[in-house]
Amino acid sequence: MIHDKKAHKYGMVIDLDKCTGCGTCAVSCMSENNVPFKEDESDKKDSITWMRVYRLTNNRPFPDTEVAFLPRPCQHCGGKGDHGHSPCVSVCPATATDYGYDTGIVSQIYTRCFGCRYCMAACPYHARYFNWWDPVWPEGMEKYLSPNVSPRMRGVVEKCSFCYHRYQLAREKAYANGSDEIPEADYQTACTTACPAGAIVFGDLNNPSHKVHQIVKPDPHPDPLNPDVVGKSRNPKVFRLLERLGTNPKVYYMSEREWVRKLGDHYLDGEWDKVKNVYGSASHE
Amino acid sequence: MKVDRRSFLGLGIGAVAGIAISPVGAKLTDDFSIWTQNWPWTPVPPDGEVSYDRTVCHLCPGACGISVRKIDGRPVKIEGLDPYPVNNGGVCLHGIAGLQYLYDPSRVKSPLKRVNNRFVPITWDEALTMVAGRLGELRSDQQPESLACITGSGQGSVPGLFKHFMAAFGSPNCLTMPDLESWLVRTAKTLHGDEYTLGFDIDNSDFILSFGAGVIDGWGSPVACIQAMGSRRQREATLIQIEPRLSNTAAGADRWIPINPGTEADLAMGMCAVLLKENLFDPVFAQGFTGGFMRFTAMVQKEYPLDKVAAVTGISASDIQKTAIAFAKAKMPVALPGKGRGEGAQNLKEFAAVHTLNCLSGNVNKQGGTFVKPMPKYLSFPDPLQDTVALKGSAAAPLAGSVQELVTRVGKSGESPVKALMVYNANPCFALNDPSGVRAAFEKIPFKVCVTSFMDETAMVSDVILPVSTFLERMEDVPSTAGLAATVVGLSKPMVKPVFNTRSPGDVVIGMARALGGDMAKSFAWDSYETCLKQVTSKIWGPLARRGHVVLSENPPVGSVETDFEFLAENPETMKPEGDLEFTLIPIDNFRVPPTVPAPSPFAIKTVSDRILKGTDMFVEINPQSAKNLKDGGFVTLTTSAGSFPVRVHFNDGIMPGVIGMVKGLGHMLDNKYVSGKGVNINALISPKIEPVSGMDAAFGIKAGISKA
Amino acid sequence: MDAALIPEGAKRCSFPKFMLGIAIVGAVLLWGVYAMLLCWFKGLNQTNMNDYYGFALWIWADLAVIAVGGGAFFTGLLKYIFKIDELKNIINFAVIIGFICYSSALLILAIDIGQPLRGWFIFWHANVHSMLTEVAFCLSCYFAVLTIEFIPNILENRQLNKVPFFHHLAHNMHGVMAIFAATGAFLSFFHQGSLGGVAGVMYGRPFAFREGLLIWPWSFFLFTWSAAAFGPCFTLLVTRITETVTGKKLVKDNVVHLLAKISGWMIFTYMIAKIIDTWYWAYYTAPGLGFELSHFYTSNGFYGYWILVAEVIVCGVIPGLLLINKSTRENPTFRLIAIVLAVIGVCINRWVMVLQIMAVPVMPFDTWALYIPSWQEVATTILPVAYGIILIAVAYRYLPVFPQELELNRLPEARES
Amino acid sequence: MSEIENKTEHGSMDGATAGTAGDPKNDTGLGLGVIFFIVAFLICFLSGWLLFPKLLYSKHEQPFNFDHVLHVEETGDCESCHYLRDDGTFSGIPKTESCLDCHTDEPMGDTKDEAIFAAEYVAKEQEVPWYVYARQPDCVFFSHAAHINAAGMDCKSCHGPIEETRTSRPYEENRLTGYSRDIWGKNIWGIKKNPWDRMKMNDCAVCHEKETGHKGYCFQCHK
Repeated sequence: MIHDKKAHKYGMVIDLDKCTGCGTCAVSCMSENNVPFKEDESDKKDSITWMRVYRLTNNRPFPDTEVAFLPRPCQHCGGKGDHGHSPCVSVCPATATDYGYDTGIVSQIYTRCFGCRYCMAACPYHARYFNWWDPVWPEGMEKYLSPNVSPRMRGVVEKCSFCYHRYQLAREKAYANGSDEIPEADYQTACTTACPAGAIVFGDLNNPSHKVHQIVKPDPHPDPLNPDVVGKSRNPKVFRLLERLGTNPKVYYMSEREWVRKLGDHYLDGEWDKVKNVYGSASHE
Repeated sequence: MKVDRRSFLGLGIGAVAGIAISPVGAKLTDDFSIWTQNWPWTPVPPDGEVSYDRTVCHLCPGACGISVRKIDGRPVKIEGLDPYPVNNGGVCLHGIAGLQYLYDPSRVKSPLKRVNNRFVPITWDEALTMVAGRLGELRSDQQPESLACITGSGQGSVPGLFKHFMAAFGSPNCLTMPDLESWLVRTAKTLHGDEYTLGFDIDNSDFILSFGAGVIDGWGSPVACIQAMGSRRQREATLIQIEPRLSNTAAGADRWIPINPGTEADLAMGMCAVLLKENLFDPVFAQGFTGGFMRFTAMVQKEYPLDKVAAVTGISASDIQKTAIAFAKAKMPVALPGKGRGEGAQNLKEFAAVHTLNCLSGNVNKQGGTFVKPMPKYLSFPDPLQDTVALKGSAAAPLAGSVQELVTRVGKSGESPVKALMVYNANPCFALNDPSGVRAAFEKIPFKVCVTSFMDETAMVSDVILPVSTFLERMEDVPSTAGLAATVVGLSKPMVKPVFNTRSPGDVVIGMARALGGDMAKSFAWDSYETCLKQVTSKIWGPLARRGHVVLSENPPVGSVETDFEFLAENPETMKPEGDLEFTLIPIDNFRVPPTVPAPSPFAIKTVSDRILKGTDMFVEINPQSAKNLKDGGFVTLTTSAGSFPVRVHFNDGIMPGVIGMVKGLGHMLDNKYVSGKGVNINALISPKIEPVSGMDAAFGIKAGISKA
Repeated sequence: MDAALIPEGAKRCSFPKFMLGIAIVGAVLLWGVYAMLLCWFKGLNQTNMNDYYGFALWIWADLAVIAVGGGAFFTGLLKYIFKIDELKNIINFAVIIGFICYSSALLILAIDIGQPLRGWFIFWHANVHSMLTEVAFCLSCYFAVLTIEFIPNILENRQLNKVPFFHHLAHNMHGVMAIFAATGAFLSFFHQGSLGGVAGVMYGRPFAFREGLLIWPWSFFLFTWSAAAFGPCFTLLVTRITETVTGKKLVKDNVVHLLAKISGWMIFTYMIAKIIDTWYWAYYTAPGLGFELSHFYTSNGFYGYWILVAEVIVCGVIPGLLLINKSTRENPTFRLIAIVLAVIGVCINRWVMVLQIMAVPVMPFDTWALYIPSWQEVATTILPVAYGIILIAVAYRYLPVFPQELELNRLPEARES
Repeated sequence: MSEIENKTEHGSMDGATAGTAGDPKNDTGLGLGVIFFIVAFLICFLSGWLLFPKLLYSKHEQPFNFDHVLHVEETGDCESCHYLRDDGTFSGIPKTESCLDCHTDEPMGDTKDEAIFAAEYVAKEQEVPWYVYARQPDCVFFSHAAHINAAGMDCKSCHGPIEETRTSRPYEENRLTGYSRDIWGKNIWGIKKNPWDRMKMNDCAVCHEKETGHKGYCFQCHK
């Protein structure tokens, strides 16, 4: 069933001009996915936040300073050439994470993971988090835990799953309705539905009727300048994080502000001016 | 026969061989692997049937509709309710974290009384009897007016019950904490007379001139505001943000105009002067201008000439002129008062001056404009039965016009004029400026009852704590206030049975009144709060219970409103930060840190940036240009006339040189390790300063010094 | 007291003196064991690792001990396959050092993983695409090979050798050792390489990423090469230390010179390859991804160009040249300097290929992440050193590790160690 | 070979003879060794097969017997009690409330089991703490809808002929893992005669591979 159907490719586009940095996506994610918390969460390098909101600045002095916020879930990389060899998946020694070719979603199986953390080393987005502690909820608070996501134990890696359990439930619902199609509205991640600014759009990048496809207009052809890169956006305002590495994330970002778009990747002196108006890959064939 | 080495060898090999071809090895290997995958201390949440239930969030004045996902009746997730007239599916982090408040470690689990500085659990009957005994003494001593009451918000049937209680008891001293709504009501009262409040239709406005209002930083009804801002670009509406610091709102605005802290009122007056000079005010709306308009016009022209305002505010004269003209020429302009969240210490002059801009623009009671709307009147309490004691007490002059004034008065007096105090849904010992002064004043009050869900700073200094259910455990009407164009009354319903031995606050008030007996009990003849709620909301109860919410005054007020300029024409003094130190310390309202009640949830604290809080260290923002010999991240001592605290500096280019910004709402001291002891409460660094014309604390910021620790 | 166990004719220090030494080192070992137990029972929160430093001191220690333990496979390769017979005089010791290094590496790995009881999933549910899987398999197999190589030496203990079975076993094992040496060399080529591959395949980390041949990044080959080059230096260094501690000459100079010469040429050729690799990476690979070289070596408080110079020039090219040149190679002081520099060099290389990778910010708005290990990490890293010293001491005392010992110390000795 | 080794080769010959086999006097030793071997082998072999499974699993009786035959006769099918909810999730074992569609706190029949149900659970408004034979661990997401609706499978394929049972067999729990014995299977060697005999991950994978051509990705069945 997986192969004889057209595969989905779930992805996201986040409008950084709408994002207010309020943090609702992060909390919605924690609440949805049974993410624990501990006494001190101010060390952001050991604080599990599947969805983390970064603060970007244009580094100009007062009063020309500008600020933007960038929410960063797992990028669900397709890997070089979008063949499914994500940086993290290919390195996991115990097959505790895999690339779902039917959805494009990168999994993480807590009961399989034994905590070598190679995937974390391989991920340039710091989207993967390690359970340095056993999660402990204050007395009684474990009553709010959701049965749809299994709580983790100490010593394993976890990360954003694009709320895969919502896909599972949407699929069950579709089956119960005798359908094979999952309507766009039936599978939305917790951050998407929570965002009060409506900055996040989620859906199937392969499905032209989905809003995310319409915004991103992913180019199916490899970038002629860098054949590892597939699925560049044909929308001039849309970019991906560290696109040049060839990780092929399925999370796209959108901004009217040039300095924000430029902060999505590294450019040598002068390179940005050459590429800033080049978008998609077919456009300069 | 001799048992030798070889026999043992045989024994050993036999045993190994026997085990080897039995299933023990394979099975134990597999089981061992499974054993290491399921540790007994990792919780396994029980599965079950999914259901969704709707209610209303009361964590802030926003009053969003929320949907609670339950598994076999057990709430597991809060989401935004769609459709709902306030938030249309949106929700904020605090609402989502609402479930954490249910099981918060600092919840009060049963009624408590203080014995030798420790709290001892008592039964509800004991607690109510004790409260009634102490309060009854005041009435039998013929001084019911010495009971004071502080509530968080003034709206809704529960604050209504407290007012009802105070009236029946015979005390005029019922005060509310200074939230945005209370400022708006005061502003409306000053300019338009009693029984009005203000609302802003930022959803439809095409030009929003914000005098520091953190439209996406928690001002007003936060989710509704963020949604309005989310659609702003599509609507091509302009947002101009005037404040000393590049807040998130400023960062998202079309233009950020930095202004010297504390001079917003002067700027608004200056802009009024520009509009009046250029004749850019709406003549039709001006027909409603009554007292003092001419005097006001003359005064602003004289006292607020452009160059003077430019010098005071630090904004160039041309910017002021251009902005004022752009505002006046916009189709649907709105000027927003209320710095940050718009609550706490603000000042009436600024609110009035900013709202005067709205009045001059004439975009009042129109779509995309400012609404001068009558106070919601959906509640109808029966008149309280007042005996002679009550009548006499009620007639006494109120002790103060604001909570801060009351605290100051008690603090200064030898023997407290307040003999007993009830606090509900408020945490003045944390949220007011100079909290240690507030605590000292409270210590003078012989008897304090705290009606609260959490053991917060105010509960800790109380004599009796009456624990109330959280918003997810109780039924209550929740009117949206917070500057929305239309008032929405939502009905919150219990999503789960009370987790602890708590009661709904309405039942607590009724219980207290009944325990007092006599006419007090007769004034509270309801058998429960639910009956009371149905009766007092009888005008809207039907649709409220059926739909879960009612939108009041679907038809907004139309036409000109009488506007009185007397107050501003007197040119009251602008409330500037006090002191003569080098820097100005201003509070920052950060969306992720709720400012007052309840304290932040563990999730909310988790999202706080490490440039605000690191471990227990508090950061303050400072512009690197004025940092001199300080190091980014270094430890410093921050000193004001009110106190001195060790903090760390965070270099932020987005704050005016000379200004120090500090996030408000941290530094709680609660029995909750996830929240407590983190950072510094900025209020402890600010001494209150009463604005004479309003009686309110107007100390938004204060002069401060900073030195290497 | 334990005279019956000491190889015949060999002089050893008195038993109490020996035990005193063991006790001192043993105390350090126990400290390490305590830290290890803390990590196992309380979890990895005992370390200063974090989500930016998933790999840290331990992985460096792993890579470093395996690199310096490379002397075992390379010496074995030279002795048994290339039939350089002089090396039989140092091969026992090389094997012991290798055994210590590899057992330490496995122990550190067992501490380093979050769920140690599930560690075997790496074999059970292996992902063949992962370099770490290759490492785990080859490492374990090679450790088995090293154990097999070590056994004959153990069986040569005076008492054990009296048992005819052990005697014959030892004899026969020596006979087939070439097969194991070949297997070991083969396995080592792979796991040394895959340890290099661990970093090289991380194409999300431009500081680590290297192009390569088929599935193997260049770092794969560089790691194998460097282990072969620097491993013998470590063998020589430990031999030298053992000689100093025991006060005896244990290996003849010609053997030392030979191994030093081979090592010197290996280092020299490795450095050429390394310089080409670094140059290619700095001028093509990284800029192709938008990174200036300066991105990796500036704007932080620790990692500067100095580390590149230290690794490549001071601790790479210089020891290589010192060991190639006959006069400096045969001068004990210069040789010692070269050997020490070389060992430091390979350790710096492994440090850079683990910790600097973690430190370099990749997202343009991210910042450098520096890290200081916790005492538990330091203690568990010193633990293998203490264990190694004890094992060498015991082996030296009771086993005929150095075949030339008796010959070199035949004269009526005045000294005692 | 080292010189030391060469030396010891000569010195140890006398010791070697003692253990050499072939001394006819020691024949009984061999016989005894064989007997010891056989005895040890049998003990271990039999305990491995017979005693070990007994020790490994603890038995729990269900709160009371449930007669599936009777209920199927009354309701006609499985789905009346074990159904897919509207949202596609599976209802599992009915709650007491659902039983009250037919039952009351007065027993309908005269079995002891129904009396227990009525008195202990219906009257006291309690849920019956059934042991679930087919319970998968928390990390597993199993979609009944996918198997029933999409793949058209019947209950029996995985659960066996449960509708033919008149009594509830004891629930056996693995002392080490806490899993139901049904997961590994009744057969201690793990041999499968029927498709429902074992329900480990590999059994899912084998069937998926056969039916869909692919074992499935992790997240298809894990959460």
